[in-house]
Amino acid sequence: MYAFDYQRPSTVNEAAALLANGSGAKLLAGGQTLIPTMKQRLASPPLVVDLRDVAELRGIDRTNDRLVIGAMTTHAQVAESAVVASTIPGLCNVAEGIGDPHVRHRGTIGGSLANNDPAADYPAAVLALAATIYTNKREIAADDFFQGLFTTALEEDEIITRVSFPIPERFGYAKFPNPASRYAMVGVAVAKGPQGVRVAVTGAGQNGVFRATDMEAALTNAFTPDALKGISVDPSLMNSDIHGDANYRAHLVTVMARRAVQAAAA
Amino acid sequence: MAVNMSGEVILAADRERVWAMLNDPEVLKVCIPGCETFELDGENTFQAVARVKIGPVNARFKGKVTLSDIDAPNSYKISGEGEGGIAGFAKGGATVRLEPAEDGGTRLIYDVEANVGGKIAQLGSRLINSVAKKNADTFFAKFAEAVGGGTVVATNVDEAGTAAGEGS
Amino acid sequence: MTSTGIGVPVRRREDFRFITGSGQYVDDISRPGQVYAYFVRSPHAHAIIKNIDTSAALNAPGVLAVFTGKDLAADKIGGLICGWMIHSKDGTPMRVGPHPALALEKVRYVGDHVAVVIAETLNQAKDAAELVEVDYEVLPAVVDLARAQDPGQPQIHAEAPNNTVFEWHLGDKDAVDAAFAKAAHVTKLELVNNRLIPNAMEPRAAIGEYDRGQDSYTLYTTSQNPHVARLVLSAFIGIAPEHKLRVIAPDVGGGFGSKIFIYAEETVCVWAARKVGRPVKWTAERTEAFLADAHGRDHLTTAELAVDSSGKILALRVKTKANLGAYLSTFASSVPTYLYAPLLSGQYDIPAIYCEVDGVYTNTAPVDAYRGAGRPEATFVVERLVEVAARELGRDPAEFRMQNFVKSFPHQTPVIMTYDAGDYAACMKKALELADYANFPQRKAESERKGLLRGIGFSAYIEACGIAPSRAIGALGAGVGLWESAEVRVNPIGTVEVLTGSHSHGQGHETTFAQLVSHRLGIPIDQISIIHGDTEKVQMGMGTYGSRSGAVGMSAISKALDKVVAKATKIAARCMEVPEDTVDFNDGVFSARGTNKSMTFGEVALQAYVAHKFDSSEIEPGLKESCFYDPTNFTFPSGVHIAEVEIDPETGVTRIDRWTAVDDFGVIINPMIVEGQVHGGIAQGVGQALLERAVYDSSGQLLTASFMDYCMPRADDLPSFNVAMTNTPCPSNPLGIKGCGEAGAIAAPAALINAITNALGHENISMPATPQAVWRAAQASVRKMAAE
Amino acid sequence: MTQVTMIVNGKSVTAEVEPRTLLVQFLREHLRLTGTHVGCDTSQCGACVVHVDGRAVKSCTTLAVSCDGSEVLTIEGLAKDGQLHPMQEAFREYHALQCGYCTPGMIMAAIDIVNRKGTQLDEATIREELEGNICRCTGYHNIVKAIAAGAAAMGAGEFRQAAE
Repeated sequence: MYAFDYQRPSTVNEAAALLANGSGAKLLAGGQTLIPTMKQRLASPPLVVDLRDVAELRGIDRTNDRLVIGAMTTHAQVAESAVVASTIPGLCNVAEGIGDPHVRHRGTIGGSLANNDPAADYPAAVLALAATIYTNKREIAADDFFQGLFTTALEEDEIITRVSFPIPERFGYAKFPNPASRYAMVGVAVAKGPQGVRVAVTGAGQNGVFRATDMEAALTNAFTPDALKGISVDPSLMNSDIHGDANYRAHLVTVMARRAVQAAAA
Repeated sequence: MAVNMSGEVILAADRERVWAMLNDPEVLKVCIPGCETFELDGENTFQAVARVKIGPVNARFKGKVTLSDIDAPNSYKISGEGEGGIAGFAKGGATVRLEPAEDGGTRLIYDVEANVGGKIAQLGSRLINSVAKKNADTFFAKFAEAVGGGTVVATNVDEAGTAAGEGS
Repeated sequence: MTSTGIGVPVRRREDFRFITGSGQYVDDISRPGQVYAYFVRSPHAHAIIKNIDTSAALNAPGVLAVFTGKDLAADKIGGLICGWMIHSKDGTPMRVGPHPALALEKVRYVGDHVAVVIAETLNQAKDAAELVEVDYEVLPAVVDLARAQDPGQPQIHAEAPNNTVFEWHLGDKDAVDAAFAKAAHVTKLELVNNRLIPNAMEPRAAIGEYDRGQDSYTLYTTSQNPHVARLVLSAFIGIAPEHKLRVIAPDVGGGFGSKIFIYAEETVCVWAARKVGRPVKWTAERTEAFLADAHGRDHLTTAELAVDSSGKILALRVKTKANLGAYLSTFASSVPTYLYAPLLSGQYDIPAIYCEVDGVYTNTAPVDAYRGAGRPEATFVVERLVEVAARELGRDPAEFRMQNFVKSFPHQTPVIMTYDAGDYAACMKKALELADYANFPQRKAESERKGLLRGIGFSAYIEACGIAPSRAIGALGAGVGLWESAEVRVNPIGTVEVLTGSHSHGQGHETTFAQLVSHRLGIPIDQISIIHGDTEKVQMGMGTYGSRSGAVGMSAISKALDKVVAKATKIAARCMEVPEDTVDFNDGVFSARGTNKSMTFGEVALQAYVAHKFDSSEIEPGLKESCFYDPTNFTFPSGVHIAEVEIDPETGVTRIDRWTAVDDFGVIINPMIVEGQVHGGIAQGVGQALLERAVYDSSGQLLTASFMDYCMPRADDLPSFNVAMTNTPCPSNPLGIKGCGEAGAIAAPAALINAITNALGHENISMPATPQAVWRAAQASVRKMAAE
Repeated sequence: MTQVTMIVNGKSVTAEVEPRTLLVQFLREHLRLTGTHVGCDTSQCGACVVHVDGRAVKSCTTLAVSCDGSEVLTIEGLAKDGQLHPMQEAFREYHALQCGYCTPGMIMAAIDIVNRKGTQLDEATIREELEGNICRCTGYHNIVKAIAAGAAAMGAGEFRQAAE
């Protein structure tokens, strides 16, 4: 690692101030991606702003018809949360499938969303559930938030504070993990709720998480695995690497979508 | 890791104008993703610095860009190689052909062969195809904007060539 | 027999320090004043080094020195060596290019060592390493093994035209051709033995230290064979004469072959310690381990089996290209030759075998021994061929194997080996029973009802371990002897220290070797200590690899114990004033037959040292004996593994449902430890068959350089294993022991691929059988089934 | 340099460290607690697992300064008064280690599984929960058995010195 300065503010405003003026500072929100990258010397922020003491970024609450999760909530906390289990149980499964137990004890939902790794699990869930991402400046709809490979609507000094999920009738997630890294080679989240049926796919696309609109239409007609028969995504838009080529990924998207619907129905 | 890509863009400008812009360092600087400097260094060679940001990865590549096989205003080859320090290196080339298109526009056809090595290949192979495509799309979107409009017709990434140990 | 003797599952004595975090691995050691080395490595697979500018790095904070290959050459430090000479068919010696510890004119693989930076802290060394400017002229790389020998390919070493190190063969070509000419059936397969990266969990590490007052060096290193390291560093590389170089291999976190070899990093650390006058420490990062540890396997093979109309195997013909990487590692040349082709007879009576092997340079990391070393490759060839032949002939694979098993011993194969003992059918029958083979069809039908494909596959392997005798292997080109040494020191109060040349890095020698001593001397195990891994304590040894420590290392201890008991018996007789031939030694007590006189082992030990009761001109005082034991033959463990898998044709995911292993390791010292060795070996074999592969791209970049892309077997990839034994003692060593360390890795890949191909209904799948590969293959099966 | 104070194995320690110091470096190099190992650079192998505030984390992917004010438990802190922790005992009894390198991380992970999932663990749960720990020696067979037995022994309460 290169040397850097370290700050641990206790409020969002303090943190935002440290990010201002193009300082090149990086937020540490669990650090399960940032720290390995810095160890490889592939990132060299002059300042690391650790959000662990910012109390206002924590907590899981149900308010009216929404589930609200603070940005610094760890994957383990989501997975184990009785509130989540009683509102969007499938979201517990998403969190439980991220990384491994030790990673889940540090990694956070805010960190995952801000990073928007094209193989991360949360982006698919957040997009399918039509969640709203709240920042220190504004609220951003999931459809606007994810802007392709590692790209989000966040500005340099913008900090995710919480994520608000409308509570769906049904939600399911099915993941085909990369056998080595256990990131999603294909992950499909399916939700049926106030916003209709939404299907979001991670791991597979060339440009990060995306919605599978043909599948949404089919599932709107009938929310059953069989409704997806014969519907596939365009392989030319899928990623390919040494673990799986575009055709295989495209095939898996349909298989995982069917399994996600099954999980949602269960 | 080798990446092969090809694609087509229809541009809303005539061939001469497109050709001129393809040879304008200022235009290229604006269009190359992350490009910080792009300066003439000799006949048809340029010194360039580009910052590559892929998620948490943030690396700076310094290198040289050369134009060759110049057949104005029809085609050239643009090649470059950059050193990214600890991150590794990238090198590659693109042949670019221009053909007249309908309505006075120009069809730009390109073929890219690129290679990346060092840490980015060792640790980031899952992302290389996607990043290459994204960069190509970004470049041509900006280029189209610079020439006054256009549409990307196709960007195709060929399956990367892996040798030893390959199998699927 | 004591409760800690032979055959008892004694709990391991080394465990206490490991479960309490008190182990001492090399990286856990800090020497006073130590500084840190960091290596500048080539990012290119093949390039000329035009210039190296170290000036900026030298001026960086904390930097003590920056060295390049020229500095080593100026000090007359020699290159790394390959210790096994192979001759080609035409009688010419193998063609070997130089292997400098730090590259001189050229780099030849990504990760090749270009320079070393030594600084006060590791971060300072890394910072400065970024300032070393290397001007490369990049050359085209040779990566594809299949084409590396083609005319017109880039030349990696001037010494090896067409990148060919050797074109070796073994067996009788004419006899094989004749047998094929009259065969009723020929089975032919094209096989890929995938390239693996060993990945012991402890990365390699070294601390070099120089004592100016004594003019002597100490090297702490992650080695499976510290004495061999010392020998090579002294006699060939020229660091210092052996009496001025101490090599210590403390706790070592797994080896699997990869820590046999003498690498650039430890060579540079120990040499640089004198140059900078401080201890120099280096610890590999995992990505460095991926790049620069010796890899394993990597064969392309065409294999054919000739069978007569009764199902009797007539002959085997094999042609293999073996990737040796960019330089020849320490034992690289022996692995695809003498550790491979002599195993091609498997458990079968095959009258004629002919094998050709080309050893090939490529611009990839050096390839050398990895758990099994040549024997997994051979077993994969034989067991895939036999399985497919049985299927093609419509025969039950188990029954076809049993028809062709070697049934009488000793058995001379056409490829060097004389099998000494075994009962292959007994193993097979036991395995069939444990695997509940009879009810497989019901289980298959049950899987099919769930939309899943089920398959079962066999692997009846043989291995040759305890590689020996030294004279014979010398005739085959080995540069060393493969005996082992032991010294048994009995202390005056009867406690025992055993010094062994074997090295334990997970095998549990501190327990099993002590069990042997406890058994023989009748003393409790806590009165025995096993000392290894330090050239200043143990005089000489050959180390641990090739499943040799039981058969060879313990035999040496056994022979030394014979001498101890013989001398102690003499002393006891003098003390008890009885004739020597009336003294018996049982359970730690010397007793004089026909009298009530007896002495404990401890009492006799004390008498040996006080020397009051015998004539020291007749019997020397003291009780210490040693032995250099050279085996008279290899040992031939064998066994049958049966894998049963269930495949989801929708995703291509293979789940291992059952694993049955029945192995014959001869006499077993500690069944708990032996079973553990089998488990670990199977896991590595499963890794090879399902998960692991090193992938280089066409320009020689390693794309699997971390655990993110190189798939290590994890707990949820594996089932629990059903492990059982049969025991036919090995007649060629005093303990009847065979080796057990590699068996699982040797047997598993063929069993698993045979199971998967059985499930799929066709043979077109290679290793690793990734979900994508299996899915593609399953699609073909599903289409075929639909058509039928 | 930044000051960091934490309780490690029950003892309070304070040190000045560079912010880039990883928790594992702090433990191994500053405190000489070398039982916690480093086996990879990418947060996969789990040789470095310790408990921070009662939760298993990868100490190679955690900054020491981020643990300011935390309680850290390492393999060296498990045995109390010369009495091995039941999970340590189980690893020895079931031959769940060979080279020993992954063992400290494996034991710390195992105790964390029990803390989260209880003392009655089936094989499938244990295998799944070991996703973040790689062992190259044992094939996991005996590790799985040891964890099941160690968990049961923790449940039996005889040694219920809570891990934390």
